[in-house]
Amino acid sequence: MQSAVSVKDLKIAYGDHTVIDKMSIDIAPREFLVLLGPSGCGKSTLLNAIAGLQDITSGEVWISGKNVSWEEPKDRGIGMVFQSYALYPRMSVRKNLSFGLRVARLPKAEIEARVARTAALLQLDKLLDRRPAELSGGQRQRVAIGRALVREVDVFLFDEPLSNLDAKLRNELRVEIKKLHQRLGNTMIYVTHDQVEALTLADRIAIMRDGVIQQLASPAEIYRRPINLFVAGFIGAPAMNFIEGRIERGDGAAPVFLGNGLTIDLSRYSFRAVAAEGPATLGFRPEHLVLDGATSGLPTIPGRVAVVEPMGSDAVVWFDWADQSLSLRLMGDVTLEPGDALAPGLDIAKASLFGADGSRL
Amino acid sequence: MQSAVSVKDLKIAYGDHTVIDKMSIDIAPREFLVLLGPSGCGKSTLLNAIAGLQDITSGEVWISGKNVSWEEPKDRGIGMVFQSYALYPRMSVRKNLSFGLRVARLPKAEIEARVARTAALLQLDKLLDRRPAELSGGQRQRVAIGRALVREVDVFLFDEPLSNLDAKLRNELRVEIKKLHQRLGNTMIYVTHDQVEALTLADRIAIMRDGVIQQLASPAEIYRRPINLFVAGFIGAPAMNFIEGRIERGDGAAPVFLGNGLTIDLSRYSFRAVAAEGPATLGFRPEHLVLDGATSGLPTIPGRVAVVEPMGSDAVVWFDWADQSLSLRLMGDVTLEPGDALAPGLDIAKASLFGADGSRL
Amino acid sequence: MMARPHPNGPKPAQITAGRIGLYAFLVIAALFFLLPLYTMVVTSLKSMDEIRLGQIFALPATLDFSAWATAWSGACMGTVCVGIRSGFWNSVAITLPSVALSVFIGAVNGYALSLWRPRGANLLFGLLMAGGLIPYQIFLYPMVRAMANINLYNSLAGIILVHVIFGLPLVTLLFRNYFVSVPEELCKAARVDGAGFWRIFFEIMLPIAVPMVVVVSMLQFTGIWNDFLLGLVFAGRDNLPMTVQLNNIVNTTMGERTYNVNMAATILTAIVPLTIYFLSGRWFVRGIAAGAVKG
Amino acid sequence: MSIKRKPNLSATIALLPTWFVAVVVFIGTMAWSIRLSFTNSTLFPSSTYVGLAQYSKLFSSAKWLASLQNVLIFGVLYVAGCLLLGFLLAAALDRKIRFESAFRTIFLYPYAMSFVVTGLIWQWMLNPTLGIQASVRSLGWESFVLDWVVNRDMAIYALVLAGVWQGAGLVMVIALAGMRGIEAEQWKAARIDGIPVWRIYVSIILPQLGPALAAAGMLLAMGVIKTYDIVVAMTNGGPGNATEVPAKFIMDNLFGRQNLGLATAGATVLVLGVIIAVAPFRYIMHMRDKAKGAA
Amino acid sequence: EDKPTIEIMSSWTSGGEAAALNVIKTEFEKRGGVWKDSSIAGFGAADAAFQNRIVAGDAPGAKQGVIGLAAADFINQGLFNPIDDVASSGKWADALPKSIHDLISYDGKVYLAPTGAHGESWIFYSKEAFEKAGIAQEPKTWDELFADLDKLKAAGMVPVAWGGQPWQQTKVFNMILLSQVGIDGYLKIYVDKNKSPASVEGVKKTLEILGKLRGYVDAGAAGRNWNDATAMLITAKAGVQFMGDWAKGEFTVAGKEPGKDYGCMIVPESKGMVYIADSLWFPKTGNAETDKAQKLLAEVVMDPAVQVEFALKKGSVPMRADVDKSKLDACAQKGVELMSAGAIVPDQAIVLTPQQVGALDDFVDEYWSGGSNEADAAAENFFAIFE
Ligand SMILES: Nc1ncnc2c1ncn2[C@@H]1O[C@H](COP(=O)(O)OP(=O)(O)OP(=O)(O)O)[C@@H](O)[C@H]1O
Ligand SMILES: Nc1ncnc2c1ncn2[C@@H]1O[C@H](COP(=O)(O)OP(=O)(O)OP(=O)(O)O)[C@@H](O)[C@H]1O
Ligand SMILES: [Mg+2]
Ligand SMILES: [Mg+2]
Repeated sequence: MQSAVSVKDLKIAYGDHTVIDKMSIDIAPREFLVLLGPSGCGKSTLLNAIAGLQDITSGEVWISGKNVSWEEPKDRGIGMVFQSYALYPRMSVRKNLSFGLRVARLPKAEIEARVARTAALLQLDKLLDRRPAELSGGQRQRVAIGRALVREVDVFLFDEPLSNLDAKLRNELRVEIKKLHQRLGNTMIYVTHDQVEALTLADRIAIMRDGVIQQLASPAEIYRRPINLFVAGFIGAPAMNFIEGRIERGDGAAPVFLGNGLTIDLSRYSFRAVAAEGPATLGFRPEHLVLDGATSGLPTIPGRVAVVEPMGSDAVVWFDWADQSLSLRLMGDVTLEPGDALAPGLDIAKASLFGADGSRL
Repeated sequence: MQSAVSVKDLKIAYGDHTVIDKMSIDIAPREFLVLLGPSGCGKSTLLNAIAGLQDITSGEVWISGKNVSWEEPKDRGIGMVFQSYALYPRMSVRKNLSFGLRVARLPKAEIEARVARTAALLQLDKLLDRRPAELSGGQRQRVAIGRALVREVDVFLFDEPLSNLDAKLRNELRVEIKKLHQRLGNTMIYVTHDQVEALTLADRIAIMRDGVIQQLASPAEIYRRPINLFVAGFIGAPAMNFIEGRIERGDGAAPVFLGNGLTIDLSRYSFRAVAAEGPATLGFRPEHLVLDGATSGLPTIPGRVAVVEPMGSDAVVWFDWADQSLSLRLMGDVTLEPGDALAPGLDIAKASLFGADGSRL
Repeated sequence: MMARPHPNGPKPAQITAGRIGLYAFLVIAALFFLLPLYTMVVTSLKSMDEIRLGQIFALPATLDFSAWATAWSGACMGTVCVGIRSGFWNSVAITLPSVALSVFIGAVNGYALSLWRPRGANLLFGLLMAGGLIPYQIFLYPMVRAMANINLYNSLAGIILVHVIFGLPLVTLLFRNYFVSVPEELCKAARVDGAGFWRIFFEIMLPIAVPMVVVVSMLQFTGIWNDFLLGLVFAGRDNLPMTVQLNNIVNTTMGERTYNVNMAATILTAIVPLTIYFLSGRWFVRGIAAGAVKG
Repeated sequence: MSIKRKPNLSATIALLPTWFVAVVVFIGTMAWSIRLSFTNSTLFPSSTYVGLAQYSKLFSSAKWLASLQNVLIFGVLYVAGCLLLGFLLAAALDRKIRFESAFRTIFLYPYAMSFVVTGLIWQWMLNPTLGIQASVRSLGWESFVLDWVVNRDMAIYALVLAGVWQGAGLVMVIALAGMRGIEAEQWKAARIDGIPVWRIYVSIILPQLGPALAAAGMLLAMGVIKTYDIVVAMTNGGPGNATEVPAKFIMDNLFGRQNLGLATAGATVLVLGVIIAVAPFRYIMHMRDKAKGAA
Repeated sequence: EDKPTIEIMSSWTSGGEAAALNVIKTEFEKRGGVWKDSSIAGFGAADAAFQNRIVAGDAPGAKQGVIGLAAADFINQGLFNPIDDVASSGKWADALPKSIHDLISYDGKVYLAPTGAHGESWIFYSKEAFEKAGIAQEPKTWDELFADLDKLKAAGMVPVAWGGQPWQQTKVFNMILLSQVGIDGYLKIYVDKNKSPASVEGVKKTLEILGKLRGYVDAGAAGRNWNDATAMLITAKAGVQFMGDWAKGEFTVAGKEPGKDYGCMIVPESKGMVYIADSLWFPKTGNAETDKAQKLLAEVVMDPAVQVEFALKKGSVPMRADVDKSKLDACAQKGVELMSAGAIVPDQAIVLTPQQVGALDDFVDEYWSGGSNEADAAAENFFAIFE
């Protein structure tokens, strides 16, 4: 099948500082791709290059089967939503939505129909005559989305559209965007550095670091089987716990992980290749620890509670073990207090192991 | 015991627009009180009044057993951290930290010792000679906290200290603040509109709306037994599900809740008073729904999946039921797809019921 | 255009008509702005005979710097023929303290009005703005009397005071607009730290207002340096600024007009503010960008 | 019981000198002027009250009426012209231009020139027998006419031209700073929407520069009512009354014509005019500040 | 030191003026005085500075100003020192024409020291231009003049080098007026402010002539300085200029000689000459030293040698009737003749208050630049300036 968007051998450099190097991705029609990565890793740069807002150093950008590397942004069949909304401040919502169409000299009736449709879809009907300054953050963001939608194109680009909103609004709009995608079925490329957004929205997530894609896979895959230490640490809140140690195997016996006095049998861990001896990092998520480790028959990590963070439906317990602070997620009510001893058990089948070079074993 | 901070009959008005009306709170020494509420509800105003940065219209402010209503901020024994950091832009971190001490003409040695201690505590040692502009957001916030700490006072006031940071940093610094409080044992008053912060940090939360405290209680109490609809809706992510309906009781029989075709037996619900017939709202949190309602013997709410939001450790499923969108939280992997039918069961013992006036029944 | 090659990498640059038009506009505008300066310079280098021929834009046939020498040190004012040289230092002596003082007071005003808002702040600001709009010819007469009463008439201190007074509205306006955009929390933080009004001003606000100080200083400098009327009326015989002498050279009603000397004298008088703009225009622009002038 | 903390003493004290200036100098002299405008004062203040006689004389003076009309025309065109040209120049410079800083300096330098110099040089350039007209004619275009300073109908526009030459650079700097402050994402959004560049400047950027341009307009307007030097230097009010302005009228009557009563009457009318013109503006500013505070 | 020291405030800043002032200065210093110069170009600026110093109670020791009502207010307010003793010991009453002596006296006391007079009824013409236009003789009547102007025009020159500033225009008005109403008529109008039908008729005829002149000036006339106008004669671009005798200085600087390169004539049909007289004013300074210096200065100014020397430098006519006129040029000699014959009338600045002078300027300027030919109506309005 033809890709909706594809980037071939893309390289972008400012002077001799290469921001994106030899990148190639294919994005399928109707796919929701999230670009996730730390600040400065080149997410916006990539998105801008796709939109035609950024000069590329070499490589090609294809949209809907057409090489658009040299096209003007308006001719690429894309709509874009920006982090700062970038609404035209002195125009009413209606004008914001219709400005591009009026400049393109669409028939009046067509413009009105499109604006009405978009406004209805995004529940902006009642706001059409307000100015951006008279809108709340969430409303502004909806208008920004509307301005992209009204163009009725196949590909939408979102550059951290929610990061200026407060937590509550962010959660609400996230769901709305997801519904929108299900309804419209357009291709969407969505940049964020918020991993909750990435996990909840994406069909596939591309995790970037320094202009290079680390892992491109489904959210579940990325969460469960991170390809390397960077991805593992980047995804998950609270972050994955890491313990440094070594993998050793007796003669022919199952490999074990030794770290800081801890010995963990790795026979239930599914290695990607045959496990070699050597330094390794064991990573496991807070929910992979079971509070009553003793009864579970799992290897235990004894420690002392440092901080308890109740979050309503669940709670995160931070405990100290061997100079490290590890986290453990509990459902429901927690009776632990700072200072209490605990020895949670670790489910090694769900954990991840990384070799000396940081990649998954 | 003497209160660390207490506010008596406080009223603050701009002209004839009353922002805070007849407010009284007592905050115990070592307590971590979080003021939570939507934007514009008067949180900052209250904090500023306690700090002496805001003229009060009537009432009194007591700190450590002293009526400080007329004292200058510096004489109130408080330290304050601002949302925008408010670091002195032209001073190095060291000077930022020591400014207040120099103003107070403390001996040089003492100043140095305090700065060193604070810098060590907040891991600012290596940043001491930088200017604020040369720091990252998180570092700036740490300096702002340091500037309050270095005053070595009993009461700290935080005005949304984390809201300008990104999600990851916010999570990290939140834990640090919690640890700090545990270590220092000062009284802290912390303003936020992020409920995760409120839930995780607070000993008690005061939920404000339009200058009036709605509920002042422990995070667990507020999460589990919200006093009214506003509190119930404000706390929790995703928000509590609400169903409008009526309470009816047959003759002498146990009361039931009727809403949109749903009939729920309320005999396991612990009413605050005797349940009266009349309109009511049923509220329940996403985690109070059990996916396999049929087998659980609970009343079921049949619907169709609209959106699935996987979040790694858990997932939120949004499903449509009778024109409404309800949410349901699931642990671990979810195999549901949009469009699937489901009929989760509701654990009424954990739910909340609100009367016509919005207050808890 | 050639057959389109396979697009790859950056779009090839093209020179468009719009771009050419843009440069044409800029060049024409630059000519419009430069023409007067060019004329002045060229004229100052011509001899009077050549000027009488009336080709003001023509380059001088021979470079004749004598007009400059005359203007600087030889031109007569009445029976004294010392050029405008003597006024130069008077102008410096008047301008520097006036600028320093008015910028300082303006900064304090702007800071107090916007960040402390004492009682009547709005009224005061309104009065100042009204004062700023009133032509100061109106103030001359009573001011002269008042200055005489406090024994400052015809003195350096007197003219400086007058400049400071008449500079206040503009300077205060600019600083107030700037400080309004400074986060209030900065002031609050400093108050919690125990700093008072002045301490906050000197240690925190003044340092961040440096770009503004540059802008206001430049505006005030040109304004005061270029002033003629106030200097004439208040400075006194021993402190007359350069502009009064320029007027004496340029504005003679009876007698020959030596345009070359006039132009040389004019340029000489303007040269200090011009130099400042040419050298520190960058800072001026930066200061404006930092928020010197906004609504 | 009302608990108001004592207002900050230092802030009040710091503003005392300014209060003094505002009340004693600005209001005091105004009161003095208003009083004299009801007397028959000539060279010196007299205390013979003549009621509104000076005012009726004032408003039967063709010169005064012309001066009011002129200052209005000049003010509107000068401010509008500076804003327009300044905006255009800024927009041009905003387009990633080579030699930007050189252009910027060229456009800004006239602001360092005094109005006197500006007036002199432009009166020379626009003089038909000396300036541009003569030069163009000597090139062979015999029918070329550019005689604004001596043409009764055009003289006021000559003033405007000179004023715009002097002041447009300031607006350019302010507008450019504003344009640079517009977030890059708006440009991107507009490019995706396919908005032509000129349209972006007109429909998106211009409206956003409103406050900055208003502030620039305010700065220029402060100079308008005071307009004196440039008129004296350029046309001395002529031809006829074509460029007579109130400040000059007042100045002439104050000194040359020894007519204090008439001068102060004119001043009073002018101040009243200023207040009437400025009050709505101040009110809007005030309301906006209020709205800002509430937001 | 106890040398009599004095600060002189003047607006004489141009070459000739300054040289003339220097004559007084040199003699004053020779007689032991100390001279402090405060020259400010431009009447307006100098007047403003002077008045402000009076207001501030910091008057200069002397101020150059015209003889006339401008000084009256100061004297009435008691702000000036009389120099009666100098005048009587120097027998000024004998040396000066009576009209002048009257003008410098107030309430029987002499206050002003006259430096020199300027004739203001002059037409200067370029001989070269006249030749080119084929004009052989000086015109005797206005009609002849206009005929000559037509010739100049036809020859492609600017007929009248017009100085388009109000004060210059008013001077032209006055010289025409004198030619139309005669000496008595002129005095009736300006001194007696008499609005008789004859006066109105005279003004009307004056305005008609003035209006006619509009057709003979060039485009650049408005706002033109008189010396720029003179330059037009020097380069023979223009034919004639109406101006006071100070214009001679311009010709001299350009190396032109009277009678050879340019000519001077009293305006056609004029029986006399309008004059303006300069003087020194002596404000009270409360300083005895300065009072002494003022007296010394008054003596110096009226010294016959100084008077002549001054007149030569300034291009004016000496005030004293009893001086050696041989050194004066041809034009000045004509002026002195008229003066001694008493065929002179004062400039408006001498007989009108500054307010009225301003109103007259406005009136003439309004008529001139308004382009109106309604001489009848305008003549009616003329007398409003005396109100
Ligand atoms: N105009 C520029 N000149 C030089 N380097 C630039 C420029 N714009 C961006 N960069 C660099 O390119 C890199 C990628 O920037 P980009 O904006 O794409 O990051 P990002 O992933 O979007 O970050 P964020 O999450 O903070 O938005 C950064 O290192 C940045 O410093
Ligand atoms: N200077 C002022 N003049 C008038 N009203 C004001 C002023 N400052 C604040 N208010 C009003 O007081 C109310 C409370 O403001 P406050 O800043 O305390 O809210 P907040 O709860 O801190 O909000 P946020 O979460 O946005 O910081 C708001 O309605 C605001 O409009
Ligand atoms: Mg980005
Ligand atoms: Mg707040």
